[in-house]
Amino acid sequence: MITFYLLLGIMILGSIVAIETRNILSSVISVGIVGFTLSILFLLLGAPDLAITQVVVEILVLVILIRATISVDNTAIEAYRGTFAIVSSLFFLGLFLVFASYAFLEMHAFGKPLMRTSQHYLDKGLAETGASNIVTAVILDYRAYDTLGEATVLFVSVLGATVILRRIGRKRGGKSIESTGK
Amino acid sequence: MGMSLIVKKITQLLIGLIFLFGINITLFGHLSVGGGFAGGVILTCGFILLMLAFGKDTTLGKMRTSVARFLSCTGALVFLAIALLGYIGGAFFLNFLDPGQAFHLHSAGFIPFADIAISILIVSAIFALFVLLVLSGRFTEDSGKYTEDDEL
Amino acid sequence: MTIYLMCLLLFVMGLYCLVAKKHLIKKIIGVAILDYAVNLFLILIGYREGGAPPILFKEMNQQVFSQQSVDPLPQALVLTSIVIGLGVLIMMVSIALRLYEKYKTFDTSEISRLKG
Amino acid sequence: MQQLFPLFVAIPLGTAFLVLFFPKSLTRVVEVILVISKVILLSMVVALIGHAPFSYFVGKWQPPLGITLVSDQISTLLLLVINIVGLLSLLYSFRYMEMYTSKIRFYALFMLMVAGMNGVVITGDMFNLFVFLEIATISSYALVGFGCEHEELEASFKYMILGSVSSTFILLGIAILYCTFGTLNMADLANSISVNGINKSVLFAETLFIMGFGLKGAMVPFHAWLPDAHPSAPAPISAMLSGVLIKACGIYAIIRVSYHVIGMTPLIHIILMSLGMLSMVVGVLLAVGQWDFKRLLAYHSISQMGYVMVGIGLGTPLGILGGLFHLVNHAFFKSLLFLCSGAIEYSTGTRNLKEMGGLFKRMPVTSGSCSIASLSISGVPPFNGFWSKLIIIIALVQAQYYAMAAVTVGVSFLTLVSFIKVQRYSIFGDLPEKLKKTKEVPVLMGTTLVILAILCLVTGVLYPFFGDTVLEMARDALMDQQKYIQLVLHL
Repeated sequence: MITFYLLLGIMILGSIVAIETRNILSSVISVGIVGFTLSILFLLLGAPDLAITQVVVEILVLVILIRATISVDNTAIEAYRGTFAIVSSLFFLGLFLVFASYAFLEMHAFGKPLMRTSQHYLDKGLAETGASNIVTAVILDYRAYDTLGEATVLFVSVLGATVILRRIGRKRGGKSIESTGK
Repeated sequence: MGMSLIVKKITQLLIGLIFLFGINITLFGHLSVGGGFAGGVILTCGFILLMLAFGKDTTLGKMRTSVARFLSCTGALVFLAIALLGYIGGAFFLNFLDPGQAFHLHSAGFIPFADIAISILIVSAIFALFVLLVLSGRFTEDSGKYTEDDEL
Repeated sequence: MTIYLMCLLLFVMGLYCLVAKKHLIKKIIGVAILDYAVNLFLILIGYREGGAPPILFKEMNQQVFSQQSVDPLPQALVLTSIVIGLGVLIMMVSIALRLYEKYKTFDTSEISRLKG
Repeated sequence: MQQLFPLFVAIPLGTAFLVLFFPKSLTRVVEVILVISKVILLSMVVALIGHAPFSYFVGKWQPPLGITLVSDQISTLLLLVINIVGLLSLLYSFRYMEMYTSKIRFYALFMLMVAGMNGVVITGDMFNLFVFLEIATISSYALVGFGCEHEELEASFKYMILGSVSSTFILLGIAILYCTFGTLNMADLANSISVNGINKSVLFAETLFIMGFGLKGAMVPFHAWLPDAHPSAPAPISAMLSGVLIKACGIYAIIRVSYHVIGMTPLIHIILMSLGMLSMVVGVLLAVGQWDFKRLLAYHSISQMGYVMVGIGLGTPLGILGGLFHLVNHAFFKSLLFLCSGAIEYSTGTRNLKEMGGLFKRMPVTSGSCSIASLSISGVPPFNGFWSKLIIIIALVQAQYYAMAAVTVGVSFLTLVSFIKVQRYSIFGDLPEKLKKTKEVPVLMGTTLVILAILCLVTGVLYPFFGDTVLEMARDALMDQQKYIQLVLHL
């Protein structure tokens, strides 16, 4: 049990570094640390499927993010929001945590899930779908419609990214219609 | 074009294994750890490694972006077609094939086919995106000219 | 209970990053941290003591398996959520790169033609 | 019909994947395919009207196990609005989008957005709702930045950050509900909650949902993205976003979750009403000072969504009826207004009201429909906006919220002032020298404007003919939580 706390602590430390470092490249690498720690945590929490997906997705994310940062102007940005904005946002975030802790009091304890519907998947999943990996049975048979949506999300985002990255958006010599109104 | 000799040599040694691993993860998704998404992303990472090590031209010789564009739409359409084929059994997304014998590769009805379709979609879509994002020559000074053809 | 709160602390840190930082890549990182936190939370609520993965092998006993395995449903949800997160991140990076191309900076205080 | 229900998602998805195969030279063929698929969708919706409510089990998995699709009168109402506005925006975009490059990918993204919204509306499962919400919003991020100019990319990025935050809030809420009740099916959740009562974790989840869906629907404390994102998009997309997306992803999701899943308590009524009141007042106050036509319309969207939220949050039968009616009306007149602003931009090349004037002589069709829409939104009889606002105000008076009724009337007056300004500066007045050569928009664009204008008039005048079949049944379905549970679970 202590391992979970330890790994979660590493994740929190990694995110603090990622958020507060001035150099963007170090910040991106710290996010990588958080992601890989998350995948170890997934493995220990009994989710090897997710661990492997998280590792490969994290590699891809790191490659893309480093690509975005490495050849561009990498100077740190000094500008902060005003102190008042920071303090008030911290206040609201703290309030959020307090409410959350009240809500968590009524949820079941860690390590004892309710398993109201999912016990059926574990009991009958192999017999009903023929897949011995119950997670696959859930994502591609019981809830395959979700997976259709998920594949579509990826398709949409890649299509959207290619649309955004095209060089010329408008015809008519590419001049934009200024949004005026001052 | 590409990286140093050491990187190229190691990539040559590893790339087959990476592709095999990706295909294995995809095909055995219903039996052990993995599935279409993880396998697809592993295959994509293989292509990305190829591209980083050998440069754009070698990789695009293996998979052109127009092919990637075609394949990603095909993958998505195949998955949708699997969903619609469920109407043979009487409902959308019904697992219309026989579950088969447990723990065998050919089992679990349409699940392996859906995995393959997803894998194709992921590989081709992210590959095309990566070509566009990294080697289009607009954000870096290094290589290549960007044409309308290269878009997905 | 404590571990849930620690997980929410991660969530809140992601929100703080979005509110306080003015760098586009930092904002993307904030969204990534938010995603990590929610994914972890989903897996934590499905954890069962012992932590056996929900994958059957030939020699396993079905009864023992269904008494020990963790909840498979949150894992399916998180798998979907990871891929959605990847998609959103791809879009964000491409928009950020385009913005850099147009404005030659990642600083949001300089990217402010719109009045909000 | 019952068997074909999932096709509401499958047809637009399939069309979107299919059209990407076509090269640029076959754009005409693509347009024909798109129109055919949209017409099929619309006829399916029409066949659904009057059909008894039913639930559809995807893959024949019984409710708590698999995903359930639910067709009741509310989803039929939303499907009707989405597909009418979708078809007309699509027809409009054939000519309008010639200003932009890569039309085919635009059409694909458009169809994916429609698929996402249809999916949100027909689903009966919390996580499935989240997934389709993401499809709709991610394609809208791309469409907002479609022009690839400075402002558009900036608006898209801002929209995207806030949209991702709202998605994580929603997912966290779903996680908490799953943790507490062990199921994701909406009806099953509703059943568990009505048996166990609302405890603190459910309230926390509801707060997260209101924040998340409120961000998607641009309720006032969370509205910052809308006035940037909606004007930046191409005009048909602005019409879809303002006319449909904020309703399907914001308002519809809030009312479905609050009324059917969690169940209304006095506290939730007050929260929803105050959110609506705030949006109504702040939106209209910010709109009055605007000179950019589309930006002004975007602020009015916030304000009009406030009316819907007040009506829905009030919770009396009349209030809900007014809210739903205003939702439909707003879809028609706001999309018409955005399309008109797009038409004016197409012909004159400007969005600034100060540079326009006297367009009535040059563009009679556009100006006429724009006037009708302005009269509708400011609540002038006999157009549709008047009736729905009247119903909401009567409902407020009946429930003895006199101050709120007075504020509602005041906001309506300010809306009228704001649109008189629009009319004065764009349509009437003197024609500036620059715009002497302005021509009317192409026939197809003009036709869609006229159809929407006729719809604005018809929904107002002919209310007795469709009100009881569509709107009142939707209201009854919304108010009966037990019936919804019965529909899915067959207890």
